[in-house]
Amino acid sequence: MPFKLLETRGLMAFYGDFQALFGIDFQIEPGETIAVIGSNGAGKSTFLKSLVGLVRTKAETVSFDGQAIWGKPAYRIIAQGMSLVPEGRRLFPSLTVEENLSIGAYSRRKGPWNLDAVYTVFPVLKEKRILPGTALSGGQQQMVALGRALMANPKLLLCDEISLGLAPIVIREIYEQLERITANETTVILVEQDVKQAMAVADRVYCFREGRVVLEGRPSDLGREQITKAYFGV
Amino acid sequence: MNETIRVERSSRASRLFAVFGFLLVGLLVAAPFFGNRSVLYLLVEIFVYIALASLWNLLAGYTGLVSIGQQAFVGLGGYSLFALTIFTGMPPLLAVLVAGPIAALFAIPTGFVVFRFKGAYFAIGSWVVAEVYRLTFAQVSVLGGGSGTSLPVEIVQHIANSRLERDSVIYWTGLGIAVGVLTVIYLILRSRWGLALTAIRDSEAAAESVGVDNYRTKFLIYFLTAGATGCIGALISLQKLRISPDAAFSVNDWTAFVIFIVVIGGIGRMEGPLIGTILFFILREFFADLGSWYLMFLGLFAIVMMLIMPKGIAGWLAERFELQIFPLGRRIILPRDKHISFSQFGTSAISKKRSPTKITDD
Amino acid sequence: MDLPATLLDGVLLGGLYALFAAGLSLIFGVMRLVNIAHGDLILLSAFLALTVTTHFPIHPLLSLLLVVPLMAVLGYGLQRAVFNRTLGNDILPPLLVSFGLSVFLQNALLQIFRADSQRLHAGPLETWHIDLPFGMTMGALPCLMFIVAVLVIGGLQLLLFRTALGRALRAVSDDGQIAQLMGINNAHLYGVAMAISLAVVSVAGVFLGIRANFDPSIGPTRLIFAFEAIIIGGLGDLWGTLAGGVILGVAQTLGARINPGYQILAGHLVFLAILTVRPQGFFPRSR
Amino acid sequence: MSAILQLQGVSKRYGAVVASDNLSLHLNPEEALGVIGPNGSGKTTMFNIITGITVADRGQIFLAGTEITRLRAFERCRRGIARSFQIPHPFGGMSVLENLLVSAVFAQGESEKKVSHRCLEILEETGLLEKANVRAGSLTLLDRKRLELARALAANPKVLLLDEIAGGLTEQECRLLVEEITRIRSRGVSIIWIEHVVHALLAVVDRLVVINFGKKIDDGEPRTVMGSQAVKNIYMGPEGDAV
Repeated sequence: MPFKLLETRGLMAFYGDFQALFGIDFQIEPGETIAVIGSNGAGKSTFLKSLVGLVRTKAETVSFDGQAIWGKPAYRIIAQGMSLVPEGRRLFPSLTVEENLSIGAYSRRKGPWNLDAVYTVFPVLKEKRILPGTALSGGQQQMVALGRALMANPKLLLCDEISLGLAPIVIREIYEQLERITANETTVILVEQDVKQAMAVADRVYCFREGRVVLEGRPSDLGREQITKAYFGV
Repeated sequence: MNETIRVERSSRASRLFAVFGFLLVGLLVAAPFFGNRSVLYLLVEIFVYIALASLWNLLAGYTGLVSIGQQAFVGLGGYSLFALTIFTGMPPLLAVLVAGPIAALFAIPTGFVVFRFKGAYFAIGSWVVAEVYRLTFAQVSVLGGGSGTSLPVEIVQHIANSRLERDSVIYWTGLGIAVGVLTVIYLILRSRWGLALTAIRDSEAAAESVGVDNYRTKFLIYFLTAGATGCIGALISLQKLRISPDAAFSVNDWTAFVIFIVVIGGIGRMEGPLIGTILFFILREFFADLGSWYLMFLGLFAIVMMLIMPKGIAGWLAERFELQIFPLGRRIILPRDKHISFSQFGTSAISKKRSPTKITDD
Repeated sequence: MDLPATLLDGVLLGGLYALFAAGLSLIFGVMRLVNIAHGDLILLSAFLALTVTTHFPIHPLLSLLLVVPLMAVLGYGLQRAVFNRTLGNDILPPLLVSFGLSVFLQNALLQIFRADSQRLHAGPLETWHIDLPFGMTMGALPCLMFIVAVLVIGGLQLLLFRTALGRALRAVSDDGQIAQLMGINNAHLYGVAMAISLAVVSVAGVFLGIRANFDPSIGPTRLIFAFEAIIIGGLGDLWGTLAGGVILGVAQTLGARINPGYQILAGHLVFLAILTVRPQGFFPRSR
Repeated sequence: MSAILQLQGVSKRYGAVVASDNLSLHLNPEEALGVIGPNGSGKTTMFNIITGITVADRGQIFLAGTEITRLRAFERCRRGIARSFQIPHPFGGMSVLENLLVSAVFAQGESEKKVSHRCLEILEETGLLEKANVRAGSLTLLDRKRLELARALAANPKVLLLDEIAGGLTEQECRLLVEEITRIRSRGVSIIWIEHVVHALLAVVDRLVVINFGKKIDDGEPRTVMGSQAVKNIYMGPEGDAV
């Protein structure tokens, strides 16, 4: 059995007193890129937030890099090498672009990523580094959010709907950069509403519906008919 | 099918309490005939705090207006009574009632200022305005300035000739105001205005978009509460026969204790202030002579309650035992089975168990 | 009425009010917490300094070496044990808890130090005067207070905008949930913010103790001055808070010149006037 | 001015982000208008501007011929505009029935007795009757979305604004929702419906509008609009075969 960078069994998540996830079994090996697809409200974002400890969860096991992380606070899980690009980017308004990037490295994990490395991948950010984070266009803000997550030198990068609200050409550019980023053995979980885009980059696909995994497999093995049925449940 | 469904406003428990309530009030009315002077004085203090706590609960618990400045209207009411009786010779008991509208008039400019604040800033802003009133009345030498003044003897005589009669008249006024305030609040909360207030408290944006005029409703409640608080202030100063800026506008007596009472008793429920007041006076009777130790304990007790029991005793009782003295909610009574008509069944409410439905949320 | 001298006194007094306000402004900026016990904590530090200077024959300002760390540790403990539990979007829990704390502190101080007013003796510092052109003079103490206020606010600005800790504090203030994604331990950071706030409060407390008599009951009025300075100066902008303190100081000294009883009232009236004209004050938060 | 609701040149910016860009739109009496567009394209802002929660920088809004641009949110509601929030805003401390009563009493200016019967009917139509006494704060997300629709209906509106109420529904629940909205239309209510679940939308609406970056890109017969190139490249979704 190859080493699993991340494995969850029976993961359940709650918002207040109603349940959002109903027992998710998921695993990912180092270097793999997995796409999680599903319609609005299927529990995709909740899954990512559960992994980093931002949502109340119950589970049989949640192990990351060989250690149990269930119930740990977010800052401990982040320090262990997990990083999330949040839905809607959510840069810090009172911080400049460069400050938004540097705060990504707050947990000071060693690795290839620093300000210069991010500026080489996203050169446009270097010119705009003293501007407030939120004064940039949607696409540029997405680059900052991605760069900020990379600055933590994560073993596992979680991306939540990075194509949201962006023009198609910008989405293509972001995904090209993502491909270059994941070339050097970074493991990525990609939550994406845009199924075609997700299938193009993923080694494996999980389809969520109403808080459950309804389909899992390699993109090549799954027919479009099967995905649409899983996606809509009809 | 649904014509057979009845919207029920009161439950068996609340009807029971209503009967008990009437009996209690009847007993209280008779109190002066057998209670001694200090018992009457204590009972008036209890009426005062029940009314003040219920009014503050209406503001903060139901409308979301957390004010630390209601002592402004207690003071305004008190000074209105003194001014009316001394300068216009108005009979003191009438002055108590007239003091209310006067305090309410002051609430208009005050409200215009403090409503520019939101949330925690509204709390401190209202405190500053109360301080302005306190300092202003300290400069009014004709009403005793900083050290305050006493009610002239002839006015005191005007209440009633013998001391016992005076105590009884003040007692009945206090009882009347307390019962009146509770009744008016109950009627407000049971009316459409009760719906509007709790809607504003729960979500201002949603309330405005379903037709509630937030600003005017909040201002109206602020205005009415100020008036009622003014009446109580007048009663307090009449009972004490003395008034001074620091006593009339005291943040500790008329706001700190009131907030502790409402929060420990249970904020956002009409039962809260009642339970809180009774508990507060029990503590005071036993521990008050410990002086600052008692106040230290009260401060700590409020902190602990807020941390472990934010809904207060009334909230805990409501959740554990479904206890509701004041029937303010609306419940529908469903026929137990769809095809059997309702009339065959008594007031059996639908089962309370929460079915674990599946949901998705992104 | 000698206007220039009054204005000068007012400006220098404004330094003390800015010191009162800086601590409160910091924790409101970082975690939207309004600490009703802020004034009583200022007094606590004055009484701590009093205890230190009665046991050890040192100058009250020197006692800060002991009082500041003590208050910082108290601040961190208070935040972690009590206030962190009350944070959320409902304003009542933190308001009520700090209200309870205020009543507790006032009566604890009353129990220990009785109600009589006390004074921290700063020796010659209290009487030195500096001669200025046009025959005006300036007290050394008020001048020192103003300088320290500017240094403290300057230091806080440096901390907030030039250091990693400051960056983290601003991030937590902007978006507490996303700050956790950066690996920030919000509970710890809130503790640090309260520690810094109470450190600043202890400097204000000692100056308060040196400048005038104090007793356990004057806490709330200091809280109100701090609050007024913040609102006049505009939310969350520390230089604005300094300006707010100065405006309040000048208003009060002008009021006191007209009639001693009008001092605090004048401050309140100027505050209310400014508020009704410009709800967000002169220096709205830059963000 | 035959339209029941008219937006003319409505614009709104939040700093660098353009939420609404010279948007003009009309809704005819008893018409159902669908609105699609990617997330963050300014659809919900349009609803906030129509209902008065947000004030537009420029532009005017007319309801049945009279201008309502300067009216406050509660006045617009009382004139017959009701909306469901995309992110549900229940009155958490009150029961489901009481949530509806607030809307019915204040939007229509009627006494509680007169309207409570109608509220019960609406609860039954939207499948919430069993939960009428439940505290709204403890409802599941799906029930909260149902409550948004029910509360809007309780206002007995002329114009009903629906914001993504089909998201997360099963096929069966979707079909029930479509039936319910068709029933509402038959009672003469005009509807604007923002929705991602395109097949539910197409089963109801007469006209479809596409909005992206705050601009109206397309407005016409639903099938032709769905087939247009503009929609194709916005919706690089599952080849639109979900249609």
